[in-house]
Amino acid sequence: MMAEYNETELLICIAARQMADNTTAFIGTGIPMLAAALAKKMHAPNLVPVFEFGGIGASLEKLPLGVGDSRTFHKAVAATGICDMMETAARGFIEYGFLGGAQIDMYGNLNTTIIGEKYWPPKVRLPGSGGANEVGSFCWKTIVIMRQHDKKRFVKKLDFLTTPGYLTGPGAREKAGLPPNTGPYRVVSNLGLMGFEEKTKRMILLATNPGITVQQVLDNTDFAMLVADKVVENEPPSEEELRILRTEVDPDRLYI
Amino acid sequence: MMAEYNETELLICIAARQMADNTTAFIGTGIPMLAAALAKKMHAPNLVPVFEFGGIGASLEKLPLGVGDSRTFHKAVAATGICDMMETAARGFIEYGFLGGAQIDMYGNLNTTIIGEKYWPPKVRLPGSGGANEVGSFCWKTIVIMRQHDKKRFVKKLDFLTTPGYLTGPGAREKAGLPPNTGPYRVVSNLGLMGFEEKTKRMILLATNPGITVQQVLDNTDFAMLVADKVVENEPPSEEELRILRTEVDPDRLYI
Amino acid sequence: MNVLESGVSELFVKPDIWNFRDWVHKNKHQAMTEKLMTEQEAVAKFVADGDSLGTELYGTVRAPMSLTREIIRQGKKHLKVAGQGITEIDFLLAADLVDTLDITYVAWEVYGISNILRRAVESGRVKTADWSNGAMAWRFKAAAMGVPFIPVLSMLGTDTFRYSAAKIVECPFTGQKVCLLPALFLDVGLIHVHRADKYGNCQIEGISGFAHELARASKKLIVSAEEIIDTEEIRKYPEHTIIPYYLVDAVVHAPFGSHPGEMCYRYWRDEEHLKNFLEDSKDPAKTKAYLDKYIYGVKNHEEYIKLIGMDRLKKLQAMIGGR
Amino acid sequence: MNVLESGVSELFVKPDIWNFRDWVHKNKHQAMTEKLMTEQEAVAKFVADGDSLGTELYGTVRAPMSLTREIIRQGKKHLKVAGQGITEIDFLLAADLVDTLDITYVAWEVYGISNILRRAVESGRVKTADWSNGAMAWRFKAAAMGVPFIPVLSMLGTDTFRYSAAKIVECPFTGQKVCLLPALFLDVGLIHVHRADKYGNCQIEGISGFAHELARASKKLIVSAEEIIDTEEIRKYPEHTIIPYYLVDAVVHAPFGSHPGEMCYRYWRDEEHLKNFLEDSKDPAKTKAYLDKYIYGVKNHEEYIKLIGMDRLKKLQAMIGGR
Repeated sequence: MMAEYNETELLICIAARQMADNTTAFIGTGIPMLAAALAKKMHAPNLVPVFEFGGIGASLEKLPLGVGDSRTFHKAVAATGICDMMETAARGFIEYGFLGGAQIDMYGNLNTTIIGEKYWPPKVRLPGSGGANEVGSFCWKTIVIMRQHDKKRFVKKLDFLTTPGYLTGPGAREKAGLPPNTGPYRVVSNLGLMGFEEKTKRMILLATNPGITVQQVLDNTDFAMLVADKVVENEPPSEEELRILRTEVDPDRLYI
Repeated sequence: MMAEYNETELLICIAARQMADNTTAFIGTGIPMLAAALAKKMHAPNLVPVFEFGGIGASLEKLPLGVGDSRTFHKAVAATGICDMMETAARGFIEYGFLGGAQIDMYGNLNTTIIGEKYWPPKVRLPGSGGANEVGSFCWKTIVIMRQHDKKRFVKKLDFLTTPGYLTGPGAREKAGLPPNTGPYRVVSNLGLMGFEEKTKRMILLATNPGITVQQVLDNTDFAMLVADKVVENEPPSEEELRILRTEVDPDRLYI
Repeated sequence: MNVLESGVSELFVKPDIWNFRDWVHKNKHQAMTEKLMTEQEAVAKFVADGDSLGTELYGTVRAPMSLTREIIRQGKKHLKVAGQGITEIDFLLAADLVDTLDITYVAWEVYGISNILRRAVESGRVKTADWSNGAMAWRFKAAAMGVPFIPVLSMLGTDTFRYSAAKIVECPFTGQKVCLLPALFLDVGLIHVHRADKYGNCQIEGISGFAHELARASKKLIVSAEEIIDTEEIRKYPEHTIIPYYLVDAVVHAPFGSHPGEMCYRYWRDEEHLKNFLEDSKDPAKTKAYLDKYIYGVKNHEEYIKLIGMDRLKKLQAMIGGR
Repeated sequence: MNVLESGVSELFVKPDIWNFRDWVHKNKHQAMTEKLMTEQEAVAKFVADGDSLGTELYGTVRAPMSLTREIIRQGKKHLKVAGQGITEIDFLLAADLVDTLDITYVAWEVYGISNILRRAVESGRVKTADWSNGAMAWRFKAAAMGVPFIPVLSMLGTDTFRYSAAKIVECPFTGQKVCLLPALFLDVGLIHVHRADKYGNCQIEGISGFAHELARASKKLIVSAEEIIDTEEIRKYPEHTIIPYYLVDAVVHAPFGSHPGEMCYRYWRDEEHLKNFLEDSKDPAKTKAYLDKYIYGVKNHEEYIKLIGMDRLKKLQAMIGGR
């Protein structure tokens, strides 16, 4: 019998599965925290979470509420500061970076700054880059979480390019001065799992979520999404994943 | 009756007297350490010694043997690192800087790098700048200790300009990009006490040491030393100064 | 220096290191002097209308909230704020004291965007320039180094760069593109710490955020501390002093000074209070009512603490994790 | 970038951040792995002929002397040394293992200049480029930031600049002259600390010199520690970790690892030993005899400690000041 689960739980499980063991990961608020905690208890016990205000290698026994709160460095191996963390990523020590955005385009560029055509005063003012710009610039592989996959969010043109994906395509990051061999790696949405095609650096559908068709993903994407030769279906959360998520990772149901 | 004293003791006392109370001073090895310790016990109890490897406000109860040894931060108010110290000076927080040199010119520029005409391989290789270049660049007032006042050391032209004094004269520091209103303040030698003339920024004899004549100073200086309208004679070490120096500052006679 | 590209936003604070040095030399005490005072005294003495202002760490985490509330109480206006935060920036914006915002991130993390920020910026009342989080910290780092700019390899290729006031140049050593960030020298910095002595020597537990950098980037630095300790304690572990006395102009004893935010190893954040404020912040009238009650309606931090209630605060203490 | 003036010395190590990043990604462990090994293993595995090498702190103070002696024992040669120090640089120069020296200061402080340095450089055996002490630390800081250069306002107007490999440019924000220092990425860094766990998480007491910067500027980092502690200790005070495990390739347990230098709060420097060496160093034959006795003549640090004698070391322990 299949366990019941909600969309957030599915996103967390799929995000968690993207992280290999024995790696470092730059963790943002919310789903990335839960995904990292879940991954540590499943297949990646040696995953090292890194938080932008200085926490390195926290136990994540209790779920943080923010990227600077005391749980981000509880039983950590180091508690430093924001410059040290950003510079650690700049020197190539951080494998994964987790990001979210209000808008994403086919090259994985992200907008979290404004909605509308004018920078100032803007139609809608969003939070701003925060650490996202550094995460997207420096981590080897960025994983983007998009909770709502629709045409307003998977757009042809961003209102504002806050955080670099592959910019305008192959070679563009390097031309802009960003580190070679870095960039978006996966996009996890409520409809499916996307990657980036090697040659064109364009977003490509790799897997659909349970019950979602390829056509549904394409219909909800404003740009021309590439589709892998063989699109698989993501496994739903296993009972083990759900048990750990609900009883160990977020027993107070702060997020799920 | 006048107390007997040696030349080192005299230099220490005269150097100590140059430091005002309630100030910060960047302290180098040797005489500056003794001078700072003596000043703290005489007229400047609130003098704050700063050492280049991170010690701030040490008690100086025991005499350090080096600018990084544990006595430079014993009972200090902070123990940081070299970057923090140099940057503290760069931001204008340090009043006095103490320097020494193998050669000094009339603008107070110093050489501690090589002797001879060729940089490499040099005739004589000296230690190098160490922290002197930053001290001479950033502190508001630098005080130079020259143990041996002669024509080989007070020279017309340095073999190598390691640390900036007034460079080529008025306005030259500013033109080079160094902070305004900084530069050499005093030169303490075994023959006398020199300052720098306001307009020309040239070295000027202010006081002779006990038993030394103005002519002796001029005869032992290779460049044309200016002479103050009224050259005074430095007071010899007082009995109080000598007592503190010998029994409290350096009871093991490491330096004196 | 050959500039390849320049951000188009206004540079709200010029990176003038010579001015900073002269100011420091004329105004700061080089010797250890006693600086204990109340929030009222500190803000009255060291915050002026039109000042550039920065707060550390971050809204809900070790934030100088008692100082922020006092600034609002005294109505210090036309502030140029370095905007990295949540509660403290929301408060200042809600009180309409802010002219410009060097913004990197103002939002409630998992609880979403700031309604107060939206109203302030979308109405055109507050001017913005955008930066990354790293960029803001590095701008303070440049100031802390006493240099006019600092090179970084982020911001490149993005609108975050385009709407900043940074510049891109070619590295003279490698030829690569480098983003230069102007140093951000602040008129006033506010930092809340675990322990300070009366001279301003400070210790912080846990992560240090950007306290090291902001303390050194500020002309005037007001420190609030959970606990005032003896200088002998400071001298015993000098390596734990993150802020030496000479950086500091005022030391304010402010237990629970970060409330409603948390203070690691001391008290957990006041989730209910924060959520209520977040709810209130959706509506301008309710936002005003919140300020009236918790800021204008109390005379000082002591009264604020009474209003919140020690029972509640003790519960928050009990909720915080140990080591 | 419009360069106004360039230092004329050779840049011995190119500031290649992309190369550094790739090297780190291919060779360093991101997870916590055990790294405890002996000096022999660490040096054999992580130091190669021709490497650029830096040591911290400073000859007589918390210096990685047991590691330096092992490098000499294994005869690692053609080293490009970042020269800030005393004993450790003198040893490496005396053993003729150094090709180039980015020198800021090599001397015996109050005891005067280094005879070994004089012989090595005046003979033309060792090439030099000169820098200030701040400049060397900042070059490591630039590397630690992951950028190719860093701006500073010292070095200006001097021959120290002229015989460096730095450059002067005009600040694009203020128009002032600024000295740009190339980042110094090291192949190998050596640091001696008070405490480390088996993964390489390190704590240092007292001043930290340039440990933070050098640790982060090194591709390969060998740490020696007076004491190996449990990781639980590290996790209890994470703010005391100055070097996190991921920077570290080898952890060597080296009690008295800084001898004949001091280790604050542990043991005082061996003044007699240092003075004897300084006397020996005046004469090449005697210098060789010193190396023969104290380095080549012992198999490892354990034997060195035996040669020095525990009685003597205990006396040095008794001489060090407390807190």
